[in-house]
Amino acid sequence: MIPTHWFLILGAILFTIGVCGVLTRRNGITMFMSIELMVNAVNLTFIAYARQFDQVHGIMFVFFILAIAAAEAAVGLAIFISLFHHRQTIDVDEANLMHW
Amino acid sequence: MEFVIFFFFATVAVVFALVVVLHRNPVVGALSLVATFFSLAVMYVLLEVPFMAALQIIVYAGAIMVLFLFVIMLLNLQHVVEPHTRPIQQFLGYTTTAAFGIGLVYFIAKYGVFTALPASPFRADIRTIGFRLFEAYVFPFEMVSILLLAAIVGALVLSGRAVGSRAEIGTELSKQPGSEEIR
Amino acid sequence: MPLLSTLIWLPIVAAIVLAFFPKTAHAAIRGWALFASLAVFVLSLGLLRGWEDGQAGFQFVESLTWIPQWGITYSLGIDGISLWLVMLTTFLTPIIFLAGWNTLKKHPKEYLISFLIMEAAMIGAFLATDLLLFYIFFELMLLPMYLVIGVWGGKNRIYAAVKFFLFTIAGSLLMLLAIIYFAFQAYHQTGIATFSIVELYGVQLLPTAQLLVFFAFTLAFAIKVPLFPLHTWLPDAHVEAPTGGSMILAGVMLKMGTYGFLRFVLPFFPEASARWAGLMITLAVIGIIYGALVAWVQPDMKKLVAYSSVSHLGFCVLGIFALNQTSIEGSILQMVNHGISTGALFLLVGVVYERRHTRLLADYGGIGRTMPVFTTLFVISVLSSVGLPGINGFVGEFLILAGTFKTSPIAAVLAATGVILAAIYLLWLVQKVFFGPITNEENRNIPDIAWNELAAMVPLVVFMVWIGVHPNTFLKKMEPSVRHLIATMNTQRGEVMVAEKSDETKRDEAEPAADHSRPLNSEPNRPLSAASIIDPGTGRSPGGSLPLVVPAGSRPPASSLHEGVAR
Amino acid sequence: MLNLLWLIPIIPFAGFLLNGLFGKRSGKGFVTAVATLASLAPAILGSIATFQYNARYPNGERHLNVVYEWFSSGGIGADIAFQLDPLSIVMLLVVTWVGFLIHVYSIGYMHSDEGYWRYFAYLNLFLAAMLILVLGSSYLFMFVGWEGVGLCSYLLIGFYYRTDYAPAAGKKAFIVNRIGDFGFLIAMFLMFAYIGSVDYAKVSQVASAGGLSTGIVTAICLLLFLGAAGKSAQIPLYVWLPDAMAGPTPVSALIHAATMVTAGVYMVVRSNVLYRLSPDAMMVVAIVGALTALFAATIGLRQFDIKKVLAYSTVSQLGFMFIAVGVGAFSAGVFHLVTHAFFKACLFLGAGSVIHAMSGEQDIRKMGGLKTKIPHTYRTFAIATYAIAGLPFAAGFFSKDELLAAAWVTPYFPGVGKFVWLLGTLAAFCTAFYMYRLVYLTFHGEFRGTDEQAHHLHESPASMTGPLWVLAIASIFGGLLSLPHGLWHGPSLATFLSSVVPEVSGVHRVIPITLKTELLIALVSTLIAVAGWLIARNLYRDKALQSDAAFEKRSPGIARALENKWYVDEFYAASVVRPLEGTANFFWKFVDAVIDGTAAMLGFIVRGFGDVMRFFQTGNVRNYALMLFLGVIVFIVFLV
Amino acid sequence: MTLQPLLEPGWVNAILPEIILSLGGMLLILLDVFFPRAKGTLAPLTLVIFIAAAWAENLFVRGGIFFGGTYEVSALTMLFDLTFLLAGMLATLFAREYLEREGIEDGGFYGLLLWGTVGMMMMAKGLDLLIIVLGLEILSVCIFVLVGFHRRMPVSNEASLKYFLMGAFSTGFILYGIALFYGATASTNIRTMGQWFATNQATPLLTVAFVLLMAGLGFKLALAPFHPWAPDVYQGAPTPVAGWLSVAPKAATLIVLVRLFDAMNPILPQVSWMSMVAALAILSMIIGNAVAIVQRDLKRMLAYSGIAHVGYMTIAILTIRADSVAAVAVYAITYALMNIGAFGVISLLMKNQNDPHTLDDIAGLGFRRKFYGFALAICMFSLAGLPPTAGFISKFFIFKTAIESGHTMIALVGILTSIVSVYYYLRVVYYLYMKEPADGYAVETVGGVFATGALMISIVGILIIGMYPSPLFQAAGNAARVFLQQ
Repeated sequence: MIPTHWFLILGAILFTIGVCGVLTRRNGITMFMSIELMVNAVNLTFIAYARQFDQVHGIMFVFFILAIAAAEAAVGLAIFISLFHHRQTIDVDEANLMHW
Repeated sequence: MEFVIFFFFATVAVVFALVVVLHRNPVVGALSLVATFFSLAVMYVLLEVPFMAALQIIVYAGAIMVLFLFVIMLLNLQHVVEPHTRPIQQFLGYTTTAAFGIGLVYFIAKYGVFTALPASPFRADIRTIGFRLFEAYVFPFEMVSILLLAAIVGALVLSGRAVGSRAEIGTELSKQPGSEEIR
Repeated sequence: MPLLSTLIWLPIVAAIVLAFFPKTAHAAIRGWALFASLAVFVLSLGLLRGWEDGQAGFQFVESLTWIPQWGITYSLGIDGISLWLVMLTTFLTPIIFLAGWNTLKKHPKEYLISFLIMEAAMIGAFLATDLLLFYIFFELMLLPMYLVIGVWGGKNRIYAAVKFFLFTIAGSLLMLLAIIYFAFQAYHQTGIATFSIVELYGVQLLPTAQLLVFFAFTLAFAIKVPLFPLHTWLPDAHVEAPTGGSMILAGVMLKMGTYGFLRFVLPFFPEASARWAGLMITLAVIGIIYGALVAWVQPDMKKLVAYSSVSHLGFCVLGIFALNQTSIEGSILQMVNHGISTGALFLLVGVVYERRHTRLLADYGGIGRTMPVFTTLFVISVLSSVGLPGINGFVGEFLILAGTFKTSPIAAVLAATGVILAAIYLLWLVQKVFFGPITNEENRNIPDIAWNELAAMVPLVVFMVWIGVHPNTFLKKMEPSVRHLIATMNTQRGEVMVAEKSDETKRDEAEPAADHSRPLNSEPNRPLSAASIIDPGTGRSPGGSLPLVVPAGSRPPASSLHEGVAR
Repeated sequence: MLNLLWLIPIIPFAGFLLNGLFGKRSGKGFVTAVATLASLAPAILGSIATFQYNARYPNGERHLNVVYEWFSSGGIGADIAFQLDPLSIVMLLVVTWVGFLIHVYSIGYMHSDEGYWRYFAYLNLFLAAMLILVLGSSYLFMFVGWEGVGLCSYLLIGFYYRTDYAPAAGKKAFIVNRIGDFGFLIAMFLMFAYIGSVDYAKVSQVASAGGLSTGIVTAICLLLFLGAAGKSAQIPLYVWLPDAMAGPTPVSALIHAATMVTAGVYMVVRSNVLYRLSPDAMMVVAIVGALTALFAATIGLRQFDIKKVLAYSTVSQLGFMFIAVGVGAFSAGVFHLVTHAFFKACLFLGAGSVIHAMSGEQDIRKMGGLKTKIPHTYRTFAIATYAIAGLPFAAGFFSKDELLAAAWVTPYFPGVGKFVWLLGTLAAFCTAFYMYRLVYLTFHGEFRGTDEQAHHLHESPASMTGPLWVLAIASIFGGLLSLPHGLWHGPSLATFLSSVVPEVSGVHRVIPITLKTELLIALVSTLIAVAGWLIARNLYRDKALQSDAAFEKRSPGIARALENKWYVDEFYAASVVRPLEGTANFFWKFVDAVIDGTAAMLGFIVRGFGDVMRFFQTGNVRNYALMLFLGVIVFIVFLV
Repeated sequence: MTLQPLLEPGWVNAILPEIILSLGGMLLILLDVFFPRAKGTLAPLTLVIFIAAAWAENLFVRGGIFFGGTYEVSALTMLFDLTFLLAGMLATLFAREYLEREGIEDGGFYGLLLWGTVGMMMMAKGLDLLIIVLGLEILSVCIFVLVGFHRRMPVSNEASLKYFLMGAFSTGFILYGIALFYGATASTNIRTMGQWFATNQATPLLTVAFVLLMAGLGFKLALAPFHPWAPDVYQGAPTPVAGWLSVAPKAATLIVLVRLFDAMNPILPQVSWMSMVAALAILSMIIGNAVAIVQRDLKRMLAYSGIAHVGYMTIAILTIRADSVAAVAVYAITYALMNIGAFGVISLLMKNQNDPHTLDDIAGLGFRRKFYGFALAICMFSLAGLPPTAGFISKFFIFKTAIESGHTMIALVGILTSIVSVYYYLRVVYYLYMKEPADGYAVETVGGVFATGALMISIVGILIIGMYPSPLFQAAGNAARVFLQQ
């Protein structure tokens, strides 16, 4: 039987990697993928805890997180599309009309 | 046995996650993300939640990532090579995340450890989940519908073609503070 | 009819009505505003009719619960300290409207609305007997003034307006914090949440807390007065403000500061006030001399008068912190005097500015030839500002100085030099502007003062003479309240005095006639309760609580310990 | 009448109001009528009051007429109350009658001036204020009149306001007086603080009861004397009086010779009880008086403006009066005050008549030989000169000798008394000299003016010569008011005043003057005066201006110094005015700037901070993410 | 086998407003799809729905806990619901003419507005972090779309991009924080967590969780240093949306924080979590006001001022007491009135087919468009916290509670910074009344009955609350007391 905190550590690592991606990538879609990575890390953490506590609640939480992720994906990608319409790129660093 | 599986797929997950973050081509990124998701599904199996594993595959790998790939193809970005980011951002990103990760792992290893192993078997099968879903969680479940509806409407609204030709207006930006100011 | 509320709300109602006038009907607009302000003045005369002489506490008390959660009430009251300031306000406003009758061209409606609201706010501030209510009026009057300076002012008006507003708001916001803190501490001690001034009079803060709150209040009021190091906003504001603005600013708004000292700082923080009276007196004296000297070298008439205000208000603060009957009565009277004579001066400067569009002394000279009536009025105002006996300025200054001399002779002597300097700079002004040969051709034919300006000036002159010839009319009404104020301070300081005796005696040696150690007023120490400030007429305490009976001996005996140490 | 005392000042005040408000429109006749009546009425009423007073108070108690309480607060205040006692009566009569005469004179003198109505309005106002001053029953109420006359002198000196110098002179007068009033104010504060009242009776009662420490008394006396010095033009505050000659000549006669300037003396006499408690203060008074007398006289030696000469002689004569009150011969001081009022008024009016004749010329170098042209003026002027020079049996002779004698034998500070006497006598010599110099240069020799001046020369109208004669006669017989006690034991000014001030010599004498010493002193000063006269005579009668020129050749330095009044004005300007101006400018230009600077600095710092912070707002979303993440890390580091 | 949905009696009444709003949103969209002509009816209909919801709120909603202890309805939540509804109504009123002018009126807009309100209501009422997160996401999704609603404008799209990326990012943090809390407390139900906090020790891991959670919520609140998205998003978003966005979500997030801190109360003595909140508050007040000074773009300026205002509100919740909660509630309502009003006036400005929003654009407006100028001035005075406006009284309330909780120094910082704020708010008044527009550059305003009505609402509201606040205080106070005692 695998100790729960191994899963937690894995989750932490994935979360960190996701953050790193958000911070270092210019490609909007890649950034969003990194965010999905973070969310999955959260899922893993939740399920690990749920398993530890023998609770279904954590599972349900993940269930809803899936829905949230899906919704965000839909809207987010729509935003990227219209961004692309506007400036033929999804490099978020290009999007700096507004500053200061 | 399961230790082997765990470590193997943990490595896979981390490696492909790194690929997602590091590789310059979004397509590769997307595909390796799928790989990560798969290995996570395996983790769920190890955690005795096969239903979530299935959901992981179906929803994430199946739906969301396909959506990603679809968009990438639609905007045909597969050949676009992403330019380098500014070095400071790069540097700070890596260092801070490294620090954060190490700290996090350290804290979990130090304070997040559960001595007692979980009681098995874990009864989180589809039936249970289904019942809970429609008994205790009925309200949030219904509300998810609103969430998804909003998302759909939003997607429609946002990706709809811009009518009229006022694309140039937005570029008129607010003036920066001029010389003339009251002291 | 609740008289005090009417005084406050009538101008506001008038202003609202005015807002619906067609913007082109100038005559109607002016007429309405003048009518409204006159109505307010007439109503305020009712105060004198219903006045109970010898009554120390608040009269015409009104009280409505307003924010019961915090014990904040809409409670108004008037006593001898605020009476004449209210009268001054209601008296000056119509005069201002009259004076500006013809000269006001740009957006007259908004201008008059601002003034009516300002009048209401100032009356309210003088009448409020609840800290928060006072604060609200205290800040409410800033907005119209900001607009008046900023919209109708001179070239550099924005700078002046913003400076005025920021200086004042900085002080008053800190005071707000202090108010909250004070009320909170009071709540801790008494267990009743209240902002009512009368009930807070009974509260005695711990020395440290008292010190902090004292300084916060003092800062706010000192900026308003303005006291010496914080005065720099005043000249700019005055120079840029339109005539009416300068009049109301100098005439009434500055008095908010001195009034605040009397109404709040002294009775709330008697200990700290007595302890730091030295500092305040020093600043006041510096202000007197500083203002006078700087006024002397001003090339601009309005600036000159503005700096003279710094000097004169210095006298008021001096009188207040000399902490005795005479000086405080004197400084209240001096507030009124300054309102009248400086108001008159600003009015007249405005008159000549309207005709020549310059305020530089250098551009004038010899216009006494061309506008004799104007010159006469100006000289009279100058004399009342110089403090010529027989006109108003003298009595106030004399009482202040004589009173101060009892407690701190050095300060009195130094301040008295201000009287000399006043003669220097004001006569310099008169000589430069009115006498000598006409050097500038444009001064050959300036039309003399117009009917409305004359009509505005005459009442002012009348009051200059009245106050000068029979000041008792005014002094007698404020006397009981002032006595009661001092009695309050002493009763509250009573307990701490024993501890202080030692260093107090040292101070006594320094100043023969001064002794803060003994009560400034030989009233038997009695604990101050809300009951001692009851208005027997209504039988209700201003706080609006249950009917209470006036305890015997709540009326202080008339003899003052300082009447002749040598007796 | 005694209870209508307040009428006496009110009437001229009413005259002032009438003339001030309506005088301009309604013609000269109206103005003249109002003004003359307004000055005659108080004179008559005053005289009536005097008779009634003598009838009712044979022993000279004070009669008090309280009108109402002016103000009072915390034990500080005063009544509007008039009082009548011998001293007030003397002043009252002098002021009203001389005032009346000068009103009459002015009718002629000012008839062609466009400011006629203004002039008379001011003159009436002055009369009112002066009457309040002399009739007031407390220092505070006296102060009203005190400042009132100051105001009037300001207005009247600046009467020709279209010139440059007149308003300046008026301002100077007012401000210098203010400096004196400063002392007066502080003195009153002291009285309030230590006596609790400023009522004359109360003060003298407390003082004579010994309720005051000597230090306080001395302080009060010196401060009062500062006030007196300001009003009566003593060192160091005399500088305004010579400039005050910018006003119309009758004004100089009334205000700056006969009445107002003597107010200081009046006040000191008023407070004689206090003074007598502090010999130091008296000594200061006496010495200052003596120095002023001599100093002014020396300046008078070499002035060429007829009015300036008279002005300095006034200063010097006031010095004499202060010698008198200083050495304790208060009645003598009053006596000299009265006689001086007569002859100095006469002199000024004469000078006015001369100037009138010379159509505005004031420089005696342009005059000469006028005695045939304007005989009345000449005679009266000569008589007055005789009187002021202290030549035998004229008014000045008795008064001056009495006070010099008193100085010689004063018990308060004997040694110094002699010295004071010496100075006084020297001053007397100078007086005789410059007065006769003036007479000779003006009236003798041959005319030195231009031709059309000569053509216009004419005697003044009766309205002017009349008062001249009255005053001339008064200045001859004025001496009889108070003959030395040795010669005359009947009632005299001294005995009349004895209820207010101790007699100099008499039944209960304070100053032991024997007849012998008095005659001796008289002899000395007579010789001195005669000497002065004779020297002046042979210097100026025939070789009019040469002698001045010769003197200038002989010792140019002194000459220039004298012409420039010992450079006192310049000294004041350099030592007081300019430094003050410098400080003022420093305050304005520097201190204010610093204060504003600090405020602005705060604002600037905030802005600067904002400007720095805004550049973290790069518009690059990943930087925002980085900021968020950095925030997280920092907080973790700090909280864990 | 039968399902027994866990539905307490009266649940319909409890969530009636949510139901009304959700269905109303769908109705609007369908209406717009099937009758594209009838765009004019959309806004009025939206208003009707809002009012119906408010009506339902008042009539039918009874306090209680529903859905297995995951959903609490109380007087306080009603108060906040009303705040959201008010904000929504004002936004709708301003949006009407704005959208018509820009030619982008669409049922989707109103629908999303309604659904966003639903999301906020869930945040306000959720007792379980699951509900709260769900509501937060519904809200976020709606905001993503509304911000980007002006499709033709690159700025609008960019704003929505920024908000989306940051939002998703911060959601990640929130979720991870929740996960860690779950790991500690074995529950996501706030009450249960509260019991755990009452009995157990805090671990550093928990602190990390708290920081992550605060970071996420702080992002929603635009607390410094999590604020930088706010100015860009407000500037780019359609102005009425910006107004709504600057108020409603913050209020919702604040009440979530109130719940959390109340639950954490027992454990706070062990840990220094509140010092982080205090630091956030102070930073927000300082940075917000300081940077607002140097802004010339009104929307950006208001964004920064909003950061500062959230800072003020945060002062109050440093210590959870009945008074402080009431203060937050009052401040939220006031802020809704004045800030949406201010944004609304800006949304009326129009210059050759473009909507300008810099200071120079409103030069001299006060005398050209008296009512709009007056309204903006009132809003500015209220934002500056000058009596007799509501801004003053509510700020007074905040500082009062702060001092009574012993946070005098922080209150002092608040006072000093609001001195700074007075400067830039008055600068707006200065441009309104004391400055003439540059020659030929006169901005015209497009506004009709809707906008006017909205402005009337906010002005009257501001003045009434400012002059006679005690009913509101009474309500808020009681609500807070009820809310906290159980």
